[in-house]
Amino acid sequence: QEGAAGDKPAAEKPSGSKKAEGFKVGMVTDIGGVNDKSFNQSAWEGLKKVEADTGASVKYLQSKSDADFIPNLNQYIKDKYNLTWGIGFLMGDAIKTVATQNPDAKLAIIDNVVEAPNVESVTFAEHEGAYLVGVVAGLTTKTNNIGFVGGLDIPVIKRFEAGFREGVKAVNPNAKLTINYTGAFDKPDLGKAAAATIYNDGADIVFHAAGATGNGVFNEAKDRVKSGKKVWVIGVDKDQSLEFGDDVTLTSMIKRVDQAVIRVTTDLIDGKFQGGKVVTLGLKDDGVGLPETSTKNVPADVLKKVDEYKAKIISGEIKVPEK
Amino acid sequence: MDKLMRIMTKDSALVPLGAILLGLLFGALVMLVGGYNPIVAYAALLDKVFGSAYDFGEAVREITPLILTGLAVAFANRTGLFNIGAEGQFIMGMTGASIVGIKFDLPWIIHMPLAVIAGAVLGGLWGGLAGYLKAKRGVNEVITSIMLNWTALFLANYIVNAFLLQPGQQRSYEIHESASLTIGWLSELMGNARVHWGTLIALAGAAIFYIVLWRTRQGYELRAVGHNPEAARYAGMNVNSNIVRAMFIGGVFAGLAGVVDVLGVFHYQTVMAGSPGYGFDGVAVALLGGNNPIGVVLAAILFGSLTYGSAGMSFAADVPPEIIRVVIGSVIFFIAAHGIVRGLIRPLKGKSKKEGAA
Amino acid sequence: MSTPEMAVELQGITKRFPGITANDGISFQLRKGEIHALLGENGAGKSTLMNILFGLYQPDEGQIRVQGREVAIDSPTKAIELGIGMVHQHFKLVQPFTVTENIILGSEPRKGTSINYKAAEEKVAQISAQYGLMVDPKAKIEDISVGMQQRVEILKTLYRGAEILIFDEPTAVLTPQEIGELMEILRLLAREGKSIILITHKLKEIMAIADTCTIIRRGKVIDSVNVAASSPQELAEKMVGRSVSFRVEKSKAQPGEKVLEVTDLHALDNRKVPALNGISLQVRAGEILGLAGVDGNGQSELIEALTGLRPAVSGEIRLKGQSLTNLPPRTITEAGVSHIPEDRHKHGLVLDFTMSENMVLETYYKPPYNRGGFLDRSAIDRQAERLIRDFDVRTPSIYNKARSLSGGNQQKAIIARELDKQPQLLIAAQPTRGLDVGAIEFVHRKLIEARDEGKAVLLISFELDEIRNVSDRIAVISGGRIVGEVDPELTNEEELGLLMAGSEGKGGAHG
Amino acid sequence: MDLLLKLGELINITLVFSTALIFTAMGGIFSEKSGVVNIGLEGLMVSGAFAAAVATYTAEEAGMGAASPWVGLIAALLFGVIFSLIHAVATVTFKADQVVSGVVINFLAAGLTVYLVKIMYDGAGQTETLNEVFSKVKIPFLSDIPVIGKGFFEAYPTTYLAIFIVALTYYVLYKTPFGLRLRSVGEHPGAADTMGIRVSRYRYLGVMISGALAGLGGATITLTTTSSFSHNTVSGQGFIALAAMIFGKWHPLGALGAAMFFGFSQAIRNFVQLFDFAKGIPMEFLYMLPYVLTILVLAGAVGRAKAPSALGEAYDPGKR
Ligand SMILES: Nc1ncnc2c1ncn2[C@@H]1O[C@H](COP(=O)(O)OP(=O)(O)OP(=O)(O)O)[C@@H](O)[C@H]1O
Ligand SMILES: Nc1ncnc2c1ncn2[C@@H]1O[C@H](COP(=O)(O)OP(=O)(O)OP(=O)(O)O)[C@@H](O)[C@H]1O
Ligand SMILES: [Mg+2]
Ligand SMILES: [Mg+2]
Repeated sequence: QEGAAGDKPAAEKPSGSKKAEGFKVGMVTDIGGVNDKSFNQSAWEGLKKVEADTGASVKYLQSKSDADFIPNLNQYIKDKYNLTWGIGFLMGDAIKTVATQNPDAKLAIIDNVVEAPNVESVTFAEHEGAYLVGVVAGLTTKTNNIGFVGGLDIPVIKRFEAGFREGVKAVNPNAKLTINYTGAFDKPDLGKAAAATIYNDGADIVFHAAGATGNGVFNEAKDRVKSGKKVWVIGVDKDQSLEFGDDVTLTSMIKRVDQAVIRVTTDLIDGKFQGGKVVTLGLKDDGVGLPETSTKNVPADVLKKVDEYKAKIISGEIKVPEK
Repeated sequence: MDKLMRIMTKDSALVPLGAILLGLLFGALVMLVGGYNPIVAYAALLDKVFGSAYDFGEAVREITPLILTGLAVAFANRTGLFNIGAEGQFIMGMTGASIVGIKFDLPWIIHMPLAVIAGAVLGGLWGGLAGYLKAKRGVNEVITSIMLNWTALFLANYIVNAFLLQPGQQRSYEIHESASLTIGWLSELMGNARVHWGTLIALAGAAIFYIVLWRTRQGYELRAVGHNPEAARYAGMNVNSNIVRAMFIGGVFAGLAGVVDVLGVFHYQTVMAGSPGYGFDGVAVALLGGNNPIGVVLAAILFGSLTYGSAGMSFAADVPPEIIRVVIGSVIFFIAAHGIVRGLIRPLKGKSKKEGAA
Repeated sequence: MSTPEMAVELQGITKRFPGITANDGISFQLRKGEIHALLGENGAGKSTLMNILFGLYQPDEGQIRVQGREVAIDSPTKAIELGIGMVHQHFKLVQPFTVTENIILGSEPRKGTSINYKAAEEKVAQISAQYGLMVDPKAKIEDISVGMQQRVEILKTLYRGAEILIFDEPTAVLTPQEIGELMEILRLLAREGKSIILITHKLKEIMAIADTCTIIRRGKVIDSVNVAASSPQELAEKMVGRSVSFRVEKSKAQPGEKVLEVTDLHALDNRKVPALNGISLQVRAGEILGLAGVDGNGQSELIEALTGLRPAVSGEIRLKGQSLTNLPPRTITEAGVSHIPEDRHKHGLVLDFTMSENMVLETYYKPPYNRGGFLDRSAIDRQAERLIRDFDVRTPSIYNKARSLSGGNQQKAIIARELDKQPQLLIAAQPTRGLDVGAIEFVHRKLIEARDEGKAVLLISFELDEIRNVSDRIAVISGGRIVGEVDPELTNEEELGLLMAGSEGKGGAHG
Repeated sequence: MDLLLKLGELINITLVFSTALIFTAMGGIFSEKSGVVNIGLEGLMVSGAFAAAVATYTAEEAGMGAASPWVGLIAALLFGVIFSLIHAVATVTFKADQVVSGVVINFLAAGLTVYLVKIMYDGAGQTETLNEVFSKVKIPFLSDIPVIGKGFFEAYPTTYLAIFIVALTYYVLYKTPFGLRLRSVGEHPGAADTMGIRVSRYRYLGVMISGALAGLGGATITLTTTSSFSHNTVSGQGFIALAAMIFGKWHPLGALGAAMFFGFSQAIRNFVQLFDFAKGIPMEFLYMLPYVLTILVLAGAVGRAKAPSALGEAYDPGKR
């Protein structure tokens, strides 16, 4: 299912053309770096693809603190970059400030909505995707006990939690769901401890939406699998089975940040930048969803159910709450 | 004033200069090992700091809280205490300023000072708490400060979440304009750099540091307690209350750093995932500045410029900005182990003029 | 040159410190089996010389021969290998360690990789029996008396098989009884063939025990004499270079009203053990009460209780009828008590303050020095200049740190500050500790002047000569009690010594 | 019964959190018992965590399989020692202020490791994720004991190693000549010197052992919890270990207890979230718990900690 959405913007163009030579695209991440194995990495991979496909030059700056956001963004503005990305919810205020101060500059942000004529905002309907992995979890659990590990308690992550909760409830109303917020996106040790506690409590599936903190969830699961217990993790943002292996990754709630970055950036190159607009990518845009590798661990009948629910959500028959 | 000069030149200025030079050289060496061109990198760093009015203003913004946290650590050091808690005091300072800045709506002539004072006092109390636990319960201030740093982080997050949160955001509402420390006209002149009155507060802080410690009765007591608590007791001073006061004043400085960050830079307070780090950097600044106010200001300028400039290095020369920590670390190393620097300076000096280095 | 019967020969030893030549071409010979005294004023260079022999300092010039062989002693390790042991002026003991641990440190008997404590304790017991140095091998240093600690120091050297023993002012901290016992031990050691160097300021001890006495003045050897053929007067004259009188000039006291009255005072020491067990004493205006006693019998606690630095458990302290019991130090100071503390570095001065700042340590908060919370620097400096001039404190300027002054000048500065407060009561604790003869005379004169101005003076000292020469009355403290009062004119050393050892003394000497 | 079961699990997680702290606190003891303040424990842990990640990954790539984390452990130990030498040279040889030097260690470690990671892994801010890390080992039979078994006998090899190190630390410090000498140097270097003990040598050793153990502490985090190294892998645990050492009054058993206490209060924070009543407690208060608990315990605990007498002082034979 991802493949279909995945190729659209990039594949239609003759790849390798240098039509965007001299075009400069920059991105600023918050404190997590570009290889966090999930969110930021996905964004950066998107930009790298744009570079490979169009010859545009791309660059990123990692912030050392909140105070760095604005100067980092301004660095690109000053260097006359054609487009500057702010990656992540936390960059919202900085993008807003810089956009207002530099009305001629073009900016874009992921995961947050910035109201400014020169900013394109991209958000995802995480709750829709999370609903589907909730369905998977609800149908797969043997112990009727499921966990969720969140990073920061922020709206984006709340959407993950809400969708997941509803998905589980839809197919398995009796399942116990433990919610744990670690308070950080970059602390695998906290993720590990949270997962350990939840697994100890009898859960056999944990869904994480915690960036690098989630790596700890995988580590804990691996530990248990090695010692012969069958537990699963549901990954986030990317197909995390590729990083952490099929023996622990049940499936992932993919968030096509890379596609969003590619789409908006190529639009700009093509002169179709939609400043002031908010693009929300949901199930129907294939902005969120399950990876194809899911077939390895998720039984076909469960995947069938997933497809059913997917159709219902797209059709509007089911409305997934955001909170 | 001559007194001030004596404090300044107590250790010949050559040692810090030599240490800075050696630190930069060591950084260059590490860059060479990593396959980078240090000359290009340092040029990019300088360009980032002095290249435009905007960047200069932002560098000043980076320097300002470092002056204050440096003073916070130095002040405690002068009184025989190790204030590793500037981090938490900083956060409490932010919180105090945020509460008053957001929850009150007053004419600026009252509002702004009130917000500043609220943050300063909250930072002071946070420091004073560590002092109190040391004085009254004999708990080592280093442990309590470390624990209070974490406590402050989560307490501040709680306060923001529970009372100040802008719905849908990961931060508080913005403070009222009347509490802002931003210098609008100057900021405009400097390409919207976030310059603010807090820099003046920091410099005034350095002056007050000097006056309090060396010109007042209170400072006399604090220093006496710092150098020799037994003699202070003999002289009729209340050692315990001076410990609390010293930590309180240190906390006020660190709190002010947090205040200016909120009122001058962000105008809101985020729910923080981790500590901002100004407090820990303050330890380095204080040590680099020899615990004296002018030294602290100079050290903060060095430290802040290097830190701010490092982004330019990584932008223009692709050098990982972490290299700057290595540079700063080695500068401090050479200042601490001044024997090495002296050993290197002596032959150079011997040539120009004969002078017995003590 | 070298003869086999020489244990140590020093030849032309010179040691310079910044600004001073501590040892200036010193030559010195220690025969095997002799007790050789080293005599000289404060700062003459005795400790320096011995520290060189023990490898702690390196000489700038000169040679050392031990048992006839020329050696370079670059560390205490080397000295110990050569059979040299040293009992230092300030004990070098690790307080929280046991006696055994202190003795075996550095050459521990082993069993596998562990220390063989059993063997160690047996060996310690055996050596202490052999030399009559009874100690409890398992006791912690911090729990035993000073006399005991000294035995541990001696045992340390014997344990390492030292043949040459150096004692740097070993008797300064002992009771007369303990001194007697130490003398016996030294004699025994000499009979066993050990060669001993003894540094002491007490001529009587030299006369009693030493075979030879080498006199050092300002880093140079003045003479080396056969003690049996000499006299205390001769030794003293050689030491200071002029004839000395051993007595202080003073008129008869004119005691007035009662100034200090202490009744049944009880207090605890730092370990919460009773240190004062009902002290009662009185000091009148115009008299000096000397408090004699061995270190550790409650003197420090008494001084601290009197000055508000230590709480009294019970009892009463009155100054001219006004109760001072358990009042804060500042109130007591303001009531008219001045205090020359026994440890000038710990209490008397802030070493990193300038002399000027130190001169107002107890008055900085009052006008004219404090004006509305701000210090008036020029007023402070004027005061400092005045005191330093009047009391002849030698310092390059009032802006020098107290640390840079010599001990005698630091002491003079403290005395100046304390007397300038015009107290009703002056508590002078060990006021001449570590001072040279000239400075001691000066301090004694100042104490007597204060008395003659009608002040009450309480003098606490371990030096019996000082107590006897300066006091108008002598009270003896032992085991936290006043065990007797004597007239300095009528008493003698034996009587004082017996009182000081007191039936309830700490019993250090008797193990 | 159910609660008892949970207790076992709580202990189990406590040990996971405590292990790194135990190693590092033991390291701190060696350094500070020799008279050298070591506020650089944080940096030493960082260097160990880094070395472990790099070495394990390299070993993994070289096909060393399950032996890889052990290679990482040894590398961490060595790297910790090398880093600690900076502290030793500065404080012992050049008599630099010990706190300042510790801060230097923290700066250098934080900067250098991430810098090296970026150079070695194409600009990545973290090392590759390790596959070969430690997994929990059940001790046969013992792990079958109810509660206790789950609590204590199903742990990472590093945890067992840490407990062994505590015993070893106790033995070395209090039973061997080396320990006696090391402690004497921290209590009274002048006395030690006159007994023929090379003060500098023992202080160097004390600091180097602290480097080795803090290195192991850092490695523990990499090899049991994070499986990779990045700038915040250690994030303050060195300071917590320092606190544990002081809290434990510089005694190995005391520090063990304090480290376990910190681990426990970390574990309890997750544990509480399992219960319904916790839903009413703001999350931040749970996060705060470990630290507030520590302060309360410290403030309530009687008796002040007594540091080694000569702690923080450079030894100068000419000075008394
Ligand atoms: N480490 C040092 N640094 C500088 N000067 C020193 C040092 N040790 C001793 N001196 C100086 O050397 C001189 C000799 O000191 P020394 O300690 O040998 O005297 P002493 O004869 O033992 O005196 P006392 O009778 O007081 O013990 C003194 O004037 C002192 O100032
Ligand atoms: N390191 C030093 N630097 C400078 N002067 C010193 C040093 N050590 C000792 N002195 C000086 O040397 C003199 C004699 O030294 P010594 O160590 O014998 O002390 P002291 O004053 O005799 O005290 P005590 O006899 O109680 O030990 C003192 O005046 C002291 O100030
Ligand atoms: Mg001497
Ligand atoms: Mg002396």
